[in-house]
Amino acid sequence: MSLLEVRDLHVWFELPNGTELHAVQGVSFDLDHGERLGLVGESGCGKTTTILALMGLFPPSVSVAGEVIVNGENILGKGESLIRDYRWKELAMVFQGAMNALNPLMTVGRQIVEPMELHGIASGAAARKRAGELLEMVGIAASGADRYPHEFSGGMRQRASIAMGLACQPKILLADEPTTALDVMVQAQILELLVGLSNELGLALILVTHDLPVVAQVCERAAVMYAGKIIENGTTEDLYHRPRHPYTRLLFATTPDLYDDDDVISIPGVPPRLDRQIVGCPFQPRCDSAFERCSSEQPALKSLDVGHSAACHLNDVPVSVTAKPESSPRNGQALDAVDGSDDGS
Amino acid sequence: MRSADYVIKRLAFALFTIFMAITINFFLFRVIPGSAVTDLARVPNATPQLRHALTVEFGLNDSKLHQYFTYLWQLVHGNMGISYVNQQPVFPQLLNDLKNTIPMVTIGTVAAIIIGVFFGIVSAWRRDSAVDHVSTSLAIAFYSFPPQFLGLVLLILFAGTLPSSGMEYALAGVFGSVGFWSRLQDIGIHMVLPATTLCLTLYGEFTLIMRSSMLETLGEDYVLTARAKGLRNGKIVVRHALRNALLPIVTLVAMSLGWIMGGAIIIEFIFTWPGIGWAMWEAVSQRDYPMLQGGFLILAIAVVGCNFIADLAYFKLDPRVSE
Amino acid sequence: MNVVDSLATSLRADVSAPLLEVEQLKMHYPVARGMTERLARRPQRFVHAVDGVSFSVAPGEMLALVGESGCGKTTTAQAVLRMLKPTAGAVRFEGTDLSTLSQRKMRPLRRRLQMIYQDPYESLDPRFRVRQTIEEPMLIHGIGGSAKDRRQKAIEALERVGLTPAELYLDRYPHGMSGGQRQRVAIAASLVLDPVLLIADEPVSMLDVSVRAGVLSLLDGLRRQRDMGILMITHDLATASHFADRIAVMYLGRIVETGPIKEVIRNPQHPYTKALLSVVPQRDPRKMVKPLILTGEIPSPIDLPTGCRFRTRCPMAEERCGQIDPELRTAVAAKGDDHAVACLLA
Amino acid sequence: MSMLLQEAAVGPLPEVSRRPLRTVLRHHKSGLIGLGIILFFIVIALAAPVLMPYSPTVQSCAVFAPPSAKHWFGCDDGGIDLLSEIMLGGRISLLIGFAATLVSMVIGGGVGILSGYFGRWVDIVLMRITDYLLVIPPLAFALVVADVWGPSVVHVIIVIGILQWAPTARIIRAQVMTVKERVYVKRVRAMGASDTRIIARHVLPQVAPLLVANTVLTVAVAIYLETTLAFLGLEDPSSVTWGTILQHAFDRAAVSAGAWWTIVPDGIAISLLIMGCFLLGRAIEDALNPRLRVGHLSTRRWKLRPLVGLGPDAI
Repeated sequence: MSLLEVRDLHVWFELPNGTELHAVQGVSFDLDHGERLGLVGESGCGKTTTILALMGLFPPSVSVAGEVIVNGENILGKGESLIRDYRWKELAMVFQGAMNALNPLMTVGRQIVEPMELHGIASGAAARKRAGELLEMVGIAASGADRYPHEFSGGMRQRASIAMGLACQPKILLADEPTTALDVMVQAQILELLVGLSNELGLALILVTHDLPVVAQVCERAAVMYAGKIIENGTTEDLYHRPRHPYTRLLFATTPDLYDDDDVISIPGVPPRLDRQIVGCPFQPRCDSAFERCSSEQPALKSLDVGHSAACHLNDVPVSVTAKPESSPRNGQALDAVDGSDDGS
Repeated sequence: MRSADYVIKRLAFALFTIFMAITINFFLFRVIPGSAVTDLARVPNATPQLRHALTVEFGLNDSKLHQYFTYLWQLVHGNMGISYVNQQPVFPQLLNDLKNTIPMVTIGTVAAIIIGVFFGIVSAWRRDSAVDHVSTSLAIAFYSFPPQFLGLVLLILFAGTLPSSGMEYALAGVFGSVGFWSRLQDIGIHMVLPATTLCLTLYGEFTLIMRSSMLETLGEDYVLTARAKGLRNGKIVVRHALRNALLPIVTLVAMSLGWIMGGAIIIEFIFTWPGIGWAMWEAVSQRDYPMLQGGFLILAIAVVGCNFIADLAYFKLDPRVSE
Repeated sequence: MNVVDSLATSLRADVSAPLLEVEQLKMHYPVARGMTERLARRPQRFVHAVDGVSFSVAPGEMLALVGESGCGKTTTAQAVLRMLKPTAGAVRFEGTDLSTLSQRKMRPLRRRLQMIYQDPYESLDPRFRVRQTIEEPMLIHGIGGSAKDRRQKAIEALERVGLTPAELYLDRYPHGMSGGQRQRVAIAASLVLDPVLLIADEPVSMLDVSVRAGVLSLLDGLRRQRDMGILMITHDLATASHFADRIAVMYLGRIVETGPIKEVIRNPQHPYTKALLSVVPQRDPRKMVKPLILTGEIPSPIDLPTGCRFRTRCPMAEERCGQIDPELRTAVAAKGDDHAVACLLA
Repeated sequence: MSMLLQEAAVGPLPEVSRRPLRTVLRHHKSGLIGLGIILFFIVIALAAPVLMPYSPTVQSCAVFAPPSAKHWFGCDDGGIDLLSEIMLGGRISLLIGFAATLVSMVIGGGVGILSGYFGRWVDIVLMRITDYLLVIPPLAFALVVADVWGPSVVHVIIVIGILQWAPTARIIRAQVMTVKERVYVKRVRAMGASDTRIIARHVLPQVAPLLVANTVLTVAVAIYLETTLAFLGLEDPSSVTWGTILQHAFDRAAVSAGAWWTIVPDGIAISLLIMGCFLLGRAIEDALNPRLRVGHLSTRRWKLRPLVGLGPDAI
């Protein structure tokens, strides 16, 4: 049995105008002990909502369906009151903007001690001692516990956030764009820290990011999300060398590589709006390999190899059309007009 | 280091403001054409002897600049002149009045803050519920009532049940001395209506500000972090949101002190409370300019002093201030 | 056309002169002292934001200015644009030294010197229609002729940046547009002034990955077609390596290594460049390089380390690095004269 | 503000509307109510000479006659119809309120823009003055000035106008300072636009809605100050305003006579107008500052929805 099983998760946001936005549309995945999973996609694809859903962290105007199974129990099943006991104890989180994620009026130490006392891990002097140890584990002197968040640099705040995440020895750490606002060197420091902690403590990690190369270097497995759905799920190696969905292949081709002179391309158009019904494959209008079936029938996520699944009709066609990224069909120049002319609404 | 800077800065500002108040006071009364002190003909109660005494003491025949420095010099020595009405020095009279004003205003304001903050939190927490709607509507209504209206309504409502004027039962002390506790009780009963009026006119604004400040705080990411940690709503509000949300209230109270004092003037006027507001109104109606001038100055100093205290409180509450 | 303008044009005729020449540029800010510090007679301290930077950009060339935040790259751009007055050094644009020019004399030159900002959600006035945004620069400089001519120019500019058909965009407000489209509008608004130098400050870092390449290729195409110089500020070495001709790596207010981009990336000489390159994540999970992660944080630009300013984080630092402040010179292992490095050990 | 939740929910925040007033009235019911109240009083004040049922100067009923079918709001100590008096009194109260607000908006808006845009010594000088005005007790100051100058409508307008610009200047200054730092302003400056152009085309339109909101809120304060000064006897005693009506009632023993109708309708008129201004002003502010829309905490919980009929093909 996996450590974490997500089964057919749906999230709807109620919009002010009375309609609904179907932000997460039936997401399922598993996570094993000590495994590092990347959740990748463009902004608005539902990746942040998905991991907030794992902890039940919704604003009031949300409805949710599906199961999030931790230790064999569906923690979503009984709503806020049950899920509260799991928070930070089983799953902890590192947020995107570390500045805003820490209370400006509380010392860093107190914020680390707080969940320990709440969940009965440690209290008083023992908890404070452990907070100091955790800070040292992430590379901050224990005396940093007495300081306020605004006295820390961005990188140190993110380290403190990670220390706070480890306070209750969770089995799973969710990291939402943990390095987005940081410099390359600090980003490397934080990623190294996360990988090191995951190896040492056997911590399972879900890394949410739009940065494919980061996932390729940090995670063994990744799920690519598009328009609220996982469209491909597999090892990072499979995703790069044997992509089975055109979006994955194109997404890799949009990021330049230091030592690879391949043309970088842009994907024309914009993702579909999630407050409307989508007919056919949601990626079809932007896809370079779409055919008739794609505009009428929505492809389901199908298992193709061991640990590799994708949602694309091309995989039903005998000859595999999905190729390596070097045969990118259009160069950037030609795409300008297409990207530009799409009006996004 | 930095904190010393902050305190020095605020103190300098307070002193500068008091200096400005003194200066404006001087100009208002002596330099503007037709202004009061130099034009004693407008003053009904100024006897020739008084006129002469003032002329000597404040050098009213000297140049304006000289007068200004004489005025400053006299102020330093606690001399604000002599009342035209009762020929007594102004300063001790005003201090005595201030002594009566402070308890009434403090009780009314503190009660308003406590009630306002409480309903503000409840409103924000139960946002869009019936409780929120009732509390917000009441707050807007009370915010809109001018104190004179509210005071008069209370006067009519409680005519006969609660004393409507003065600070003590008129005959208290006439038939032998009164014990401390019974005197306190007497003053307390007299204070009910004025303090309640002040409290009711103030609490609405505190509620509204607290509500929006709380709502804003509840939208911060650290509240989401607190939720992710597994904290219950009550604890999130008390531990994480409250202190952050209270910061604007400190500023607000400091900023509205001037208004609170203004409200106090009217309330003292309505309920004949023998405080500084009442004294100022009396001075206005009797053209007792030294009294008016002194009253304004003392009010200004009191407000500036309270502002300085609020600055220090803010500094205590927010570790980021000294940055 | 006034004197300065014509002077600039005449100087431009000299083909050998680079478009932009920055020489020993310094930007130092006084650190605000508190009252107590002033009373205690603490010496006035300075932030050495930019501390002796020299580089040049030729027509049609793209120079990437690379470094972490706080290294002074944005301050350098601000000084080149003359939004800040340099403490010392010269900024020669088409031969005119901008660093001593008054804001008034600077104004006509601003036509030829345009900037593209990082955040297209912030850089367009939300109240302006696309047409107004593009016509505004012409109104500022009193060019573009009649309203009809301006409209025609706006249409041409939109088409040049790939927003076709332009009529679809003219009357729209930025809020209905995607990040990529907004950035294109900002570029179009710069192009109507026919600039010869474009400063692009992280032009794609706020955009979705899927449209980044489009905007970058647009800039790349513009400089090739119109012989425009581009100074691109970025922290993304991979992007720089794809689009720029030359690179200048900055650390704590100094350029530590500069040269042709491929040369610097394949054959880095400065330990800082090496470290920066090693932490760029690669797409291929099989190509795991052991990242050379520098520990600690960048020292404060107020109290600079003695000697080489990188030595506090340098894995190779020796004793003499604390004494000698290395000059930028041709690297020993370099494959050409134009590959310079500021390191005693290279 | 929480970036996280914004993004999770509906993508980037909607931009502030270009027609705030229209948006306000469409989305904030309270703003519409506020505008209604203000318009109601303006119409009554303008049409008072036609609408007044009795003369406000000639006795038309018994002294302290209670409200009746003929005299809806009863009569005062001089036997004058109170409804007529209140209608007439609104004219001067509104005139003073709006005129004083105009004075304070011009000063406050100007000071705020200059101070915020140019900074440096302009800012230091202007802000010291502003700070001073913020700290001194306004009513006490008004008392002193009105007394020294003598009672007159124009004096009251000037006093209130001068007292009320400081908060506006502060708010506008803060807003201008953020607008000045906005990238699109920096961008046009780098393009060579002049300060005048930047202020006129980019800064002013951006702060205008806030200035409007502030104006509306200041009207409330001005009306409050006017009625208070009149109540304290610092206005021309012969003029009829909402403040003097209350003052007469208080002076002439209406309270001990139990003549509540001399106080309540007039007081409610003052309160309603202040409330109307407050509602409209606050609605505009809310529309400008949509931060209050998401909260991480609420008693309304997220809902669980059954997955019936939602197969893998569901939308």
